[in-house]
Amino acid sequence: MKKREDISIVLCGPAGQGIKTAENLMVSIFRKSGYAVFATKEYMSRIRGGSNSTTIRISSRPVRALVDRTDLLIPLDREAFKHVQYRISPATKIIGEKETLFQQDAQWSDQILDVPLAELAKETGGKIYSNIIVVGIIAGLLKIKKTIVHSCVKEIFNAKEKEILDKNIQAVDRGMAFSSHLPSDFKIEMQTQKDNDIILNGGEAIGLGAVAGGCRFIASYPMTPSTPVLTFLSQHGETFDLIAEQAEDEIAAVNMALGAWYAGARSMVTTSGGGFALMTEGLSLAGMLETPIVIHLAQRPGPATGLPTRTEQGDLLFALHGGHGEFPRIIFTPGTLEDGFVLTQKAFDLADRFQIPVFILTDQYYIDSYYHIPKFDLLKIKNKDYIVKTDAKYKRYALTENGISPRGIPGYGNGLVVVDSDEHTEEGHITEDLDLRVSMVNKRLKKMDALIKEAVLPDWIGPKSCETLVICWGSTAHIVAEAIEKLKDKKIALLYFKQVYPLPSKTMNLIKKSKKLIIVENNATAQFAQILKSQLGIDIPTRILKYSGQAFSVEELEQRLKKAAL
Amino acid sequence: MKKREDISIVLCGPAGQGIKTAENLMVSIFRKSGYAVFATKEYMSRIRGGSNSTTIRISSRPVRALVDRTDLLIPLDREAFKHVQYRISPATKIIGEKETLFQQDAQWSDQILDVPLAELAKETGGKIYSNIIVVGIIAGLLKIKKTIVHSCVKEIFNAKEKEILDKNIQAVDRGMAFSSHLPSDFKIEMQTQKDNDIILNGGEAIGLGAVAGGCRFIASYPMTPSTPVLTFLSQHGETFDLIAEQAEDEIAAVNMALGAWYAGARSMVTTSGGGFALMTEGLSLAGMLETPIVIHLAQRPGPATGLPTRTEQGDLLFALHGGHGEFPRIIFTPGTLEDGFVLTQKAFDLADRFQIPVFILTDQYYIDSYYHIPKFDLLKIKNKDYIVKTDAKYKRYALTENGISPRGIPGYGNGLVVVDSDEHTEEGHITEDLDLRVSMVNKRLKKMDALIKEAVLPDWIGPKSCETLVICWGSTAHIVAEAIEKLKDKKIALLYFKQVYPLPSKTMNLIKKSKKLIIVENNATAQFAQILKSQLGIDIPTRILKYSGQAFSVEELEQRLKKAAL
Amino acid sequence: MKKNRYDMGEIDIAWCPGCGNFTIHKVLKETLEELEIRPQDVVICSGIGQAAKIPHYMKCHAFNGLHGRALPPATGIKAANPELVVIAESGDGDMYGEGGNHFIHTIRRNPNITNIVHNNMVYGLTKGQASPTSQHGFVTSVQVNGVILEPFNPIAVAIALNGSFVARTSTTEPEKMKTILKRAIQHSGYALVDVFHPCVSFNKINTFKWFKENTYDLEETYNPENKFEAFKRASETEKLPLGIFYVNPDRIPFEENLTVYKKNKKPMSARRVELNHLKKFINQMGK
Amino acid sequence: MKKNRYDMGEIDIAWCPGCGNFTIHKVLKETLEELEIRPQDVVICSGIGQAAKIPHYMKCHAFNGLHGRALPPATGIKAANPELVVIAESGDGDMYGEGGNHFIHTIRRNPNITNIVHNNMVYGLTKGQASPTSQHGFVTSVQVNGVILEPFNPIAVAIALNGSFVARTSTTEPEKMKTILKRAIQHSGYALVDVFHPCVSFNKINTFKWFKENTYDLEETYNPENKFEAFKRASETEKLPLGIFYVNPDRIPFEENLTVYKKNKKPMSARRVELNHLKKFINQMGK
Ligand SMILES: Cc1ncc(C[n+]2csc(CCOP(=O)(O)OP(=O)(O)O)c2C)c(N)n1
Ligand SMILES: Cc1ncc(C[n+]2csc(CCOP(=O)(O)OP(=O)(O)O)c2C)c(N)n1
Ligand code: SF4
Ligand code: SF4
Ligand SMILES: [Mg+2]
Ligand SMILES: [Mg+2]
Repeated sequence: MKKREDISIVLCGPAGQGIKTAENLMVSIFRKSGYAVFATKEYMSRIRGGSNSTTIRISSRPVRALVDRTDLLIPLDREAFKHVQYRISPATKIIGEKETLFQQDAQWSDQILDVPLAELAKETGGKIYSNIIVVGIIAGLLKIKKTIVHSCVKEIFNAKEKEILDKNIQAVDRGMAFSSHLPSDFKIEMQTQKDNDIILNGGEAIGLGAVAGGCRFIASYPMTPSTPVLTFLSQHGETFDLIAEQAEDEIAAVNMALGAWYAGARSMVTTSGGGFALMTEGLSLAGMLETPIVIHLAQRPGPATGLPTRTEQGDLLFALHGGHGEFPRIIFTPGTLEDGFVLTQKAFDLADRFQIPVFILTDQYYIDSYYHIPKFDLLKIKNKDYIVKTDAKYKRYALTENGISPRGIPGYGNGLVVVDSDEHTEEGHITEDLDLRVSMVNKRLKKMDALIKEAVLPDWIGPKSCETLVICWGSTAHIVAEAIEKLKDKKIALLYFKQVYPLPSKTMNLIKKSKKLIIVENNATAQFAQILKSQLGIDIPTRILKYSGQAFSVEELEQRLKKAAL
Repeated sequence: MKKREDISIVLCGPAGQGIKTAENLMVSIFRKSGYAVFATKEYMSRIRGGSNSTTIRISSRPVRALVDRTDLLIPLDREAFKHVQYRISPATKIIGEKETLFQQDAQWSDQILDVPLAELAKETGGKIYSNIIVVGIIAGLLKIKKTIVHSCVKEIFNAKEKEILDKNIQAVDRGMAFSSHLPSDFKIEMQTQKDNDIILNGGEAIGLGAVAGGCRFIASYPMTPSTPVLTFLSQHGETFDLIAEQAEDEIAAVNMALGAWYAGARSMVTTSGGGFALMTEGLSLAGMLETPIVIHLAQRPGPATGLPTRTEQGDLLFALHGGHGEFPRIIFTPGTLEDGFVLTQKAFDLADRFQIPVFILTDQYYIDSYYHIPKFDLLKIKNKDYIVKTDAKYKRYALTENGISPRGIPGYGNGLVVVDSDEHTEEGHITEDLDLRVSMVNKRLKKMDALIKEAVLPDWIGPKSCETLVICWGSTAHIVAEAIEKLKDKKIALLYFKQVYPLPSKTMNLIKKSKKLIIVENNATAQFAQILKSQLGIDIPTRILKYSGQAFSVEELEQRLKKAAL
Repeated sequence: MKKNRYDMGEIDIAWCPGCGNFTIHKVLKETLEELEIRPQDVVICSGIGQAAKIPHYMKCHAFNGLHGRALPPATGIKAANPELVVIAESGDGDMYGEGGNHFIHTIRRNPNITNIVHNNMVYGLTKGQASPTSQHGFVTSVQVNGVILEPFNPIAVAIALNGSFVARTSTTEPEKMKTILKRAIQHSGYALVDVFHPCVSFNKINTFKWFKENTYDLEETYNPENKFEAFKRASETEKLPLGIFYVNPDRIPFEENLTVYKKNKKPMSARRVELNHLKKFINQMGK
Repeated sequence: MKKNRYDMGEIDIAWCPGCGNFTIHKVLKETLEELEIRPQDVVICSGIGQAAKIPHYMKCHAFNGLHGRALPPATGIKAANPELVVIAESGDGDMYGEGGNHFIHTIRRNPNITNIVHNNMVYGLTKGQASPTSQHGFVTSVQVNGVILEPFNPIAVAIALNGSFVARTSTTEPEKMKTILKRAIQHSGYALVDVFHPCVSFNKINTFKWFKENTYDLEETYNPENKFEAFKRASETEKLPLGIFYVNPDRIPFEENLTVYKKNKKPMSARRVELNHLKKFINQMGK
């Protein structure tokens, strides 16, 4: 078999059967071997059973998007097989126990590589080793060095008892040994390349960005898929000098975070759908107090509980219009891990500078996908201190030209810092002076001018000029980019928005050059298209939408773009 | 003095000094005398002190909008005088104790009618009678029959001790007697006309509409200016066979109401800004459960606590996009009392028929303004029963052509009624079948087609064809209408939207005929203009906005329209 | 085994093998069947969590609402139709954490519902963070140095609020659980049943064995009408008593206090708008 | 009178003449002054309501947030800067109604703050609806046939939750109030001070006279470290005791439990991001 550029491996089985461990192990083996790696998972809202799957792509050059194409499929049970069946093509090789998994599926029989998994596992010490044996088989197929495999197994199981580690080494060896018996067309060879990258997922990118942004306090309430950011910061709170507090509910979380910002500690909350709904009163409070806040909102399919562990871009307009009354905000929508890091850091900076709420809007696909990227360039990070030392005459809401009143904090200077959710005087005290009301509204809304100036431009990817411009935002970025690349059509370009509100003033110029516009969104009502229309009057009737709870795949998008671009 | 068509009386003083009583008494005296009456108030967020004012217009023909013009001004203290000073024109007559109230204001001295109010009150029995004496003076000026005045005083004070009633009769008599000494140019004569109308305010119009719509349950948490609807339904709960429950918070309120609807009792909540924010998770739940709900959202200036007792139209986009995920809704924005009644009744009907949330969006100005209107025509009301009797095969979410699944309730029929906030099967059980997910999203959103068809058309007021079309929604309707009428310009018409979402499909046709469009909104960011742009692509650069916490006045609008129409 | 009308037959249950939820599920179905309550008369309201999935595994009416919000719809349902048997059921995080405000105020309101709380001292569905009832020092992915908040004592709080029926049971003794559930459902007014159960996936401290060893039954002679004694027993932490701690004989159920039901027992759900009342009212306004 | 640094001078106070809020306001200012705490070191967090306007009438830092949400920002502030004296102050509706969930969980969390609740047994600012502490039968524009919910007993609940300091006082005895406020502010950990006060505009039942007649002081010999005795006294309804009901000697304040403050006392608000820690971490990820 000839060398391949890009292989996609799908591992599928019930929750609680070690898929996650196998995924971690494979990713670390592939990385150590010098492959470029991308991994993403889709899973059910349950702890054990059901059918979850992980897709791992390995390649000689960076891969960062979900594909349907499945080169190697490893279903751990019959349910799992049915679950991912739709991804099988004639080129897919399937590894598993023919008898138990596939007997009725004569259709695929010549693609199946029969592995007596149960027996191999039994020999090792029980069913729980199946996942590691599978990893061994794959490592064997890819001709990965045993030393690498062993060192990765050690890394993962080292903390456990020696016996457990030994068993897992045995398991992986057994798998590798077995793969040597395999018919040769299952063998795969691919170029590897050494790099100095780090591998991480979306949750970690946001978490690290928060650290870089000087986050000192996070208060949140667990909610899938937003929890990883809370977990990450909890786990490294000591290292990074921050407090992570699980609040009694989301209302407490957002109000605690506002208290912390008020007192001088940069803070954030991380939440999803319903949790964010509960925070909207606090969001409005931030608007009125002009106390900064950073909100990480990881979207999942709604309404209500919806599909808690799946993905969607359904809360954009809610993030934009959430909270009663009128006040400015910023919404970042990172689509790459680099952007997740950079924009989260920037969110803290802008929140502090403009004293407004800043959103990082992600989704389950973004949070749970990982790949490797060059180490973040920390030299580029500037953390300015916007807090002023107060004196006895200090006025928290001093009326200024640009709407920004210098922000003091209690305990730094001799002044008093009074913030108020009522309409207030410059000193922060409750007022019913209606002329002052008008000045205060103007002051708050005035910031919009600067926010528009500061807005992050969308990335233009592809030919400088094009006939068809595809527009996307957030987590779909890599998928759309790869799909367009595959189309190999010089007349199609991509505009990926990483800030959706406010829109940079150049947006119109960028968009109006193209004859045809196509929008791609992971929702049912084309919410960003609605924003483009209400903000810029741009109409995009050609919409590629998906709202099944899954991310787009590259192939699917390729097809749909081809059709749409006609 | 010649007969006048329309008189505006402004009574102003600290909270807790009987302005409300004086207002009630005057309104009932004027009504009994056959005048057309309009009254509205603006007040501070405190129980005693400060400066509140009531504007009462009386006329020979219906008046229904706030004017700045002040024909008679009665300030109860110096603060009050300063508070409304901006409304004084050379034609304004001011009644009060010259020495204590106005000494420094030589400017107005020849407009002031000096009344020894303190002395008169003291003679009657104390300061607390000042308000009633004032009513007597005004009644005298208007030459109202003593029998009418007495019968109204009796109506209001009858429940109290006989002594109190007598004192108040004395007070009003003293006022009337005093007014006979007044220089004649303060006397006013106006035509009266008998009618069979009822007089009520916005809160009562919504409350009565709810009763007409079959409301059986209201759960709410007090919040100005939405509370009057709760109070009204509490007070008449026994008469109208309904339960009014004060919940521990707004989250409980909306979830209780959903429970009641689920079990077969039509229900509503009434709330404002921050309370609504807390309900948005429940709103999304309604969207997913397809359990109907009627939400009365009475707007007030935000963000956060803002100006709790004042008015604004600042929550439109929040009502439209509140709640995570995607689901249909209707937003009614009554601007007249008739519409408040009719649309609230309709809200219950449509909520039940389409199994969706329906909003009644009002504001403080709407809720607290009253005038008289012909008795509601109850014959027009059709309350259809949409509930089906279930059998053993009943499926709550049966997939149907139009997206509406027949709604059963527990205890009526043999079927089981299962509703679920997760994505669900037709039976209502939790599912992760992603094809079914797509069908369920489609089913929910499918209802939009019918909602658009059913949408209530805006009222076109003025010439059939026009050059300038003024667009407004909600509580500003009467004010804009009167201002335009005053302009006496045959080329200006008004389009008043009482349903702002979804927009009826004819909207575009109605709007595109005019050369120039002007939008009038009681907010800072022209939220309805944003909807018109995002829904229909219509751009309205000419915006008349007000966000001081006050309603527009007819005169102010007249000026601003004149300028804008140029 | 006798046929149980609440059985769903062959369905996929999303709980982990060995989880205490199965025991509660089984006992609840038996309880309802033995009380001869028709599935058509039962509504289970739940929130979100592993425990809160229970209505999907039983053949009766269900309102599976939002996380933390099982009690308000239960109250609304009972008000709309007092003839229904209403059970509000969820996990400890749902009921005492997110839903804590409804917990305390529903006890005050006292609708005639049964509130079953699956208390595994952990957030199961979201993978093992501390819940309000997690014990001091319990280590999780968020509470990395162990829980520092005081554990929530639902029994003591319910007693402090003059709760009308306050009980705790455990999956370690299914038969006693059944007796308590029966009493709770038959009780007129709000009845709290806190049920200890092990979470085999995320709580390695409070296991079946732990519950066995750290609980004991209130003695037969125990008198549940003595509030102070109840509070004392509820405050024990050495070993945790199981049983009916407190029954308040003075509380009247919410629905019975409602004016609309004072003279007329017909459920609100069966009443329709009477436009003639409205007409009369409007005519009076116009007089 | 001695000059008080917390005085605002001539300002317009929005409370009704005769309202108990004035007494609490006066006593609180004196308390802080007598404790020799600088206004620059005090933050008052409040919610929304008549009581919650108090920070506008005092010269110190203030965070006047949302209705029901005084405690969470107070916790956030204290965590960000433990050197500040943080007071969370609001009305009974705010703290026990809308904010009930924060009330119970803040007691569990135990930040070193003082929680003063102006308890007038009514919603003042919204014009007289029942609050959680309104008594049975209290008639209002919404509770037209009188309150039917069981009154909320904050003292008993706080004790049931092992609150670290639980007290009640009344505007009928300002000097004793001051003593209690001093103890509460000096107490290390969460301290609840429920303060009875008459609302002259909307509560015609629980007047100054009523509070005088229906309260009494806990005796001098009363021992506030006995939880069961405290609960008993808290449960009294005939006459309502005033004083410090319960002090729990075992609770450690929230901030002291936080890892970041274990070795380093510098407030979070004064610490800045150390990019070299981040760099090291990232380098480790890449190994
Ligand atoms: C508003 C909101 N916040 C958070 C969540 C996420 N969530 C779902 S279940 C759960 C906790 C479950 O714990 P518990 O109630 O104890 O139930 P268990 O799974 O342990 O049975 C959380 C936090 C949610 N669904 N909604
Ligand atoms: C979310 C929300 N709901 C409701 C309100 C309206 N509201 C303001 S103050 C108040 C009650 C005040 O009662 P209490 O806390 O007892 O204070 P008091 O006025 O009696 O001092 C209410 C319901 C609000 N501001 N925000
Ligand atoms: S996670 Fe825990 S509580 Fe949930 S089903 Fe599994 S064992 Fe039971
Ligand atoms: S309404 Fe009541 S609590 Fe509020 S200031 Fe007036 S008297 Fe005091
Ligand atoms: Mg739990
Ligand atoms: Mg109060």
